[in-house]
Amino acid sequence: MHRLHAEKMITVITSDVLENRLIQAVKKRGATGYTIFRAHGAGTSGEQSGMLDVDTNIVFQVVVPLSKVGALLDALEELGRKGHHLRVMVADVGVLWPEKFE
Amino acid sequence: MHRLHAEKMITVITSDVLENRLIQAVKKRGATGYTIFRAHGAGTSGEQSGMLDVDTNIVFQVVVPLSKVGALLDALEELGRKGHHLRVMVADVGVLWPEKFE
Amino acid sequence: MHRLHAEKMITVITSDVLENRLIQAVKKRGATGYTIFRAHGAGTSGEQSGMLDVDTNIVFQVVVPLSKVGALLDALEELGRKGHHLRVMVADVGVLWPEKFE
Amino acid sequence: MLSNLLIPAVLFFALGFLARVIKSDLRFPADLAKALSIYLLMAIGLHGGYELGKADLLTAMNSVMWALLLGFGMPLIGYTILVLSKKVDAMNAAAISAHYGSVSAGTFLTAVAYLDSLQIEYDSYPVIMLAVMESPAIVVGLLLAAWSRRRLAAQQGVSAAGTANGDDRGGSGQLTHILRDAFTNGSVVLLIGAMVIGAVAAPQSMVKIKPFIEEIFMGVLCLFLLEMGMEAARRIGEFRRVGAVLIVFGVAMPLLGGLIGVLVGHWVLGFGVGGTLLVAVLAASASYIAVPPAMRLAVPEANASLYLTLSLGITFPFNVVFGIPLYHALTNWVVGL
Amino acid sequence: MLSNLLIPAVLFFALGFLARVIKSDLRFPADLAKALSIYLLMAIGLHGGYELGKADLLTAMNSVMWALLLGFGMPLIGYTILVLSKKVDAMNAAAISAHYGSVSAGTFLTAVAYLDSLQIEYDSYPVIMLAVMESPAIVVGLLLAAWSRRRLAAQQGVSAAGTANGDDRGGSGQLTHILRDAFTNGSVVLLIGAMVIGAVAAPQSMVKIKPFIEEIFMGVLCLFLLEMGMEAARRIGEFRRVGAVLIVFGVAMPLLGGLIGVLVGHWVLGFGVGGTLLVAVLAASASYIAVPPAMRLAVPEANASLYLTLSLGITFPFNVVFGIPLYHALTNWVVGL
Amino acid sequence: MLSNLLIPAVLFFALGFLARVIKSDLRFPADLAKALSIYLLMAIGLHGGYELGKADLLTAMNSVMWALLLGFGMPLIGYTILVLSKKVDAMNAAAISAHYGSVSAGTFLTAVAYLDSLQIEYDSYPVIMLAVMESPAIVVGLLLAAWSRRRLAAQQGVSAAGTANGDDRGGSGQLTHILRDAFTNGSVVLLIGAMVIGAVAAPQSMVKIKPFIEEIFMGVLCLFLLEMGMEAARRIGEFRRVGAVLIVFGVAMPLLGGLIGVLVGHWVLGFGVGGTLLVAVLAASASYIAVPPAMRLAVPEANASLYLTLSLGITFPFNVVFGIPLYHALTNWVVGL
Ligand SMILES: Nc1ncnc2c1ncn2[C@@H]1O[C@H](COP(=O)(O)O)[C@@H](O)[C@H]1O
Ligand SMILES: Nc1ncnc2c1ncn2[C@@H]1O[C@H](COP(=O)(O)O)[C@@H](O)[C@H]1O
Ligand SMILES: Nc1ncnc2c1ncn2[C@@H]1O[C@H](COP(=O)(O)O)[C@@H](O)[C@H]1O
Ligand code: NA
Ligand code: NA
Ligand code: NA
Repeated sequence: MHRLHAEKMITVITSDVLENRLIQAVKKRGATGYTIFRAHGAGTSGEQSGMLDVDTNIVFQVVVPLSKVGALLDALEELGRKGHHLRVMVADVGVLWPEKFE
Repeated sequence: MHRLHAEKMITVITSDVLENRLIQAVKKRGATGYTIFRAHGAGTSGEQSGMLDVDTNIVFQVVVPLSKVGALLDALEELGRKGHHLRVMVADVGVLWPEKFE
Repeated sequence: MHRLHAEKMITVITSDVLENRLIQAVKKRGATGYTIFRAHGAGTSGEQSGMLDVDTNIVFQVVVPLSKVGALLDALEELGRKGHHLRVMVADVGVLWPEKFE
Repeated sequence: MLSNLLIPAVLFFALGFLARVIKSDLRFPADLAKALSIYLLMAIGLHGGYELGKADLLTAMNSVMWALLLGFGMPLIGYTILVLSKKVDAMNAAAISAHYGSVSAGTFLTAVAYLDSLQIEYDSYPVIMLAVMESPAIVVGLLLAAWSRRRLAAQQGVSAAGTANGDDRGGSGQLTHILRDAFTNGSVVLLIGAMVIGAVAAPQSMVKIKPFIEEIFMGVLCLFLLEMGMEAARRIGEFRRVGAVLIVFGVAMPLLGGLIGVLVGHWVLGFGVGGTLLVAVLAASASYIAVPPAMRLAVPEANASLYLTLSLGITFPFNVVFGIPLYHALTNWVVGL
Repeated sequence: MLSNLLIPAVLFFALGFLARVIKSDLRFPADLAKALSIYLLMAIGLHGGYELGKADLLTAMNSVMWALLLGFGMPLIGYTILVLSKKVDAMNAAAISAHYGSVSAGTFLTAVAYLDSLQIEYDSYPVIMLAVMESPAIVVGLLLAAWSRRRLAAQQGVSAAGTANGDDRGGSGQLTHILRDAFTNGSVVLLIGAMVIGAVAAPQSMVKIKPFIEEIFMGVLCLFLLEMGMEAARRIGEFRRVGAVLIVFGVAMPLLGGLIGVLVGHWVLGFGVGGTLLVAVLAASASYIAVPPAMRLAVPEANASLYLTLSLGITFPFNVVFGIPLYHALTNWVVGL
Repeated sequence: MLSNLLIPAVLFFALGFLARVIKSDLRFPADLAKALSIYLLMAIGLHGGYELGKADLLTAMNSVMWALLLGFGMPLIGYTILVLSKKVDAMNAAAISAHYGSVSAGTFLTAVAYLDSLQIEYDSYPVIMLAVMESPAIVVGLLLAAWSRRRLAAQQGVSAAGTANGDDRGGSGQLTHILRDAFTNGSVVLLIGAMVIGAVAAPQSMVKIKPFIEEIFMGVLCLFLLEMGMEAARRIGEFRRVGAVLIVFGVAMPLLGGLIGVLVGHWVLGFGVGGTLLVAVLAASASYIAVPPAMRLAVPEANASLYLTLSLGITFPFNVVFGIPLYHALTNWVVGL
């Protein structure tokens, strides 16, 4: 797949109320965009049924070049240190039109 | 990314009516949590428009350490053997705070 | 994981209005199915709040064997060339029951 | 039939159907149809319960008994026909026939709108029958499936214990589980719960809730049928997967049900034209809300595409457009005998 | 204008706008706005169709004809202005101007609420015009885009055949496709379908549906405008991407449309003050429901951000807050001539 | 208490609770509950604002002042009790107690339905108090949290500046931020906005919107409480995480609030039985819509599971089923003194 360019996809699963914080965080670190969808689930902090705003999870995804991953993870670790519940996963993806993600 | 720890993300795409079965299955095999969102789509069993409960797909995701993948896949294969329609995909992810997923 | 078979998962993030085009495109290239869910987000073309049809993103996912990836990417590049805004990501997945994805 | 086609509810169903046929991009948000159906169940339940508070207990119990009989009987008839037809295996026969023992609230409400538009009065008992008929068919379907599964396994010389009911369910507690699942089904709980509330709530407090369940009811039904018209058209497009014999079944079964319903409604329960037509519709209609998820979960061996296409793509539109006026004509004839 | 600002519909629009401006976390679930807009289209359609059943055929056909003329004409005017302004390329000019030939149901309904609050009567014909005006502008927009695309390609010496209409669409069937897409547009189908149902349904069956389309109508409109206020504020924030010339266009175009609408409404169609104001609003308003998806799909070369900001962020709030009382004043003046 | 249990709103709450207990698969689409709560806030606001337009300014201002006092005072009482109990740390105490200074619109509306069903009149002032009481408790909660955070940090010898309020918020502007967040909270904006609209809108234009906010109100409330019953049952299941002492707090705190509310309502504000009961409910109820997201965002150190279980799983059902008739009895007794 010579036309695919290697990038990293960072996925954050957390509460809906953190949406704006995450948007600010990735904008500040130079991501070209982000994608969000709502989810329900359960984890160490109990069930998130998705029925009330406070009870809804978001899956927040951002694709960035490797060079920007470190700063983003720093920001996410900082949120975690303050007590917010976040799950953070990083995966390898190959993207078409890498210039869109720079 | 020395701070990222390798885990596996198992994604199951199936009918909404199996949600509770899947939750029971992953809880029993020691996953720390799971994330679910609704989807529509089509496959060998036709179109799932998402309009009726029976017609709605879920995407069910669970992140586990490699050591738990085998048992989970066994459970999913068992469901498939009974006739349920499942699509199962496993991907590599690097996670922050791996202790959250043990 | 000897029972997992390597395939590719293609994820397209784009506007809701392209849903039918994408379905036609993957059907024509022999995918056995696809999965779609709605999302909101932002990118170079501004914020997609998800409130109006024109303002809603879809995440479109299709899992195919490596042999079909090329033709699919061609189709997606063709859409991009016409001016449509698409983000295309390809990832490695291992699937159970690979015959379902042939 | 012409007067049927002048009812907004039927016309909106046709509009939805047409929208799919002409490939319009008209589309409902995914949760809207689900929300509308919750509203409809709640409103039918409250309304029915309120009427029942004023009803004759003996007739009510008689109706409930016959509703149970219809709910248990129709799937047995359907199963026999399907197995004899040799077009589907036993598991599919069980799953499909369960749908015909249950009822379609959408069809029932369209019949109510039909009666309203012709200004024909109707008894309130069929609403209880509607609530009662959701569950028995699920039970019968699951029992037929369990029985077929055991027979199949016996033929193949293996044990069927727990084949489809998962890790947690041994053979022993299975009947309990089947009954539990059938009676804790979401639509059943909502419908029967609302009915009880309608029956026991203080009358002066019901006054406040009445506009919600009465004034906007017909409009919500129209919206719901608009969406269901789209779903029916989507499903009818898959009729090739189903085959001619099954399509005949999808029309013959409601006709048979309608006939049985007319006889039960008029001769056994002694209802007038309106009530009899509604019983006919109960017997003739097939579930597409409560039964399919139950079958998908507990009879995974059956092909969901078959029962959904039959129930939603064939029987539902047939009943809404042709069935209701037909059963009406039949009722008039039987009542006039 | 003050009396305009005392109408709940306008006030809710302002509230939504304000909520975004003060960065409130007030947020609608994503499907709610879509559901509300389905309800509004259904209700307008039924209401309009019902009125039409009682209307004068000749006036109705005359209104339809002038609606078509406005729908075809306004985009041509808009396109010419935009191309002459040299601020956007031909593809963007085509996509933007299509929005101004179509209409905004939200603005129309706010005008109706405005008339109601002033207890001014209005003719029922503008509702048909509303339904009719959704599609022509889409057609003109797509034709202008196809024409511009061909011209651009000719300049660059390549063939434009099929450039934007995908794998499956050759040059030959393209006009058919454009027409089909324009008339199977979801909102068009729902609006015209509901109108036909309202016109043909048996009157006694319409009685049952009336509370749904009348009593809760204004409240639903308020909720819808609350959400649209938030969307407008979100879009207006992107005005920098749009530039001053386009912003002027987003205000001048409705003013021009309002003027034309007043002339057509009063002089040509002979409506009273109410009906004339509504025609002015039809001509002045820009679509943000039906046209944008059509343009995004078929004119991908255009920048969606431009037309959405103009239609939703500039013209819509302008019309709701300033336009309606302005066109009212203009109407009073013209009627008084 | 029996008459309380014959109100549809309470019965639907019980039905939802029961549905979860019997493990029914009854489920609302995720956005429905959010949409219903938007409707309820809008309707209460409009209704309250409309009534206020006709109210006595002095009594209104007096009510507002006491609403503020209750909103600021209840969390301080709760915080003190919790800290003294030593069962939770200071951050959790701050977050939990904030919920008790705010109010639950669902409980308030159930009390209104209760009064309606007993045909007891009530003053309109408590609706303003409801609107006013959303924010102060958030402010107090955030201040208590900031203060506790600083104390904890001092104990541990580190600086707490900005610990929980993110990149963008230094220590200096923090109070402004807290106030801003509390008053731009979505429910606060919607409720107060609708109230202002109800007060200023032209009366003849309010007529059109009234059926929407009055006729279907009770039905929507029932649907909402059905869903909240399911949520309460889900939460009560987690009571083991909470521990006996906190459960006692979840019952004692509303009892205390109810008592204070009765005294304020009758002795201070001079309301009749209806109005006094409503003030009691305001003081007794705990927020589960506005406060939890604010705490989750700004007090991440606190355990969301604790405050949600207390507010939604303990205090809410207690108030709806036992609290309201209890506060009513208390009111009767105090009024009779
Ligand atoms: N870097 C990114 N990571 C994840 N999603 C993105 C990214 N950039 C854009 N998107 C998504 O792709 C959509 C279209 O992007 P664009 O074409 O750049 O406007 C956006 O609305 C986002 O949902
Ligand atoms: N092992 C897991 N796999 C996938 N998602 C998870 C997992 N654990 C937690 N989550 C998601 O992350 C959210 C927060 O988790 P927690 O902070 O542990 O409560 C949960 O509500 C789930 O949606
Ligand atoms: N090749 C595929 N790629 C992505 N999703 C798929 C694919 N095939 C099937 N699916 C999803 O899996 C569901 C069940 O598939 P099936 O069991 O084949 O009907 C479908 O409704 C789709 O949502
Ligand atoms: Na039946
Ligand atoms: Na226009
Ligand atoms: Na309180």
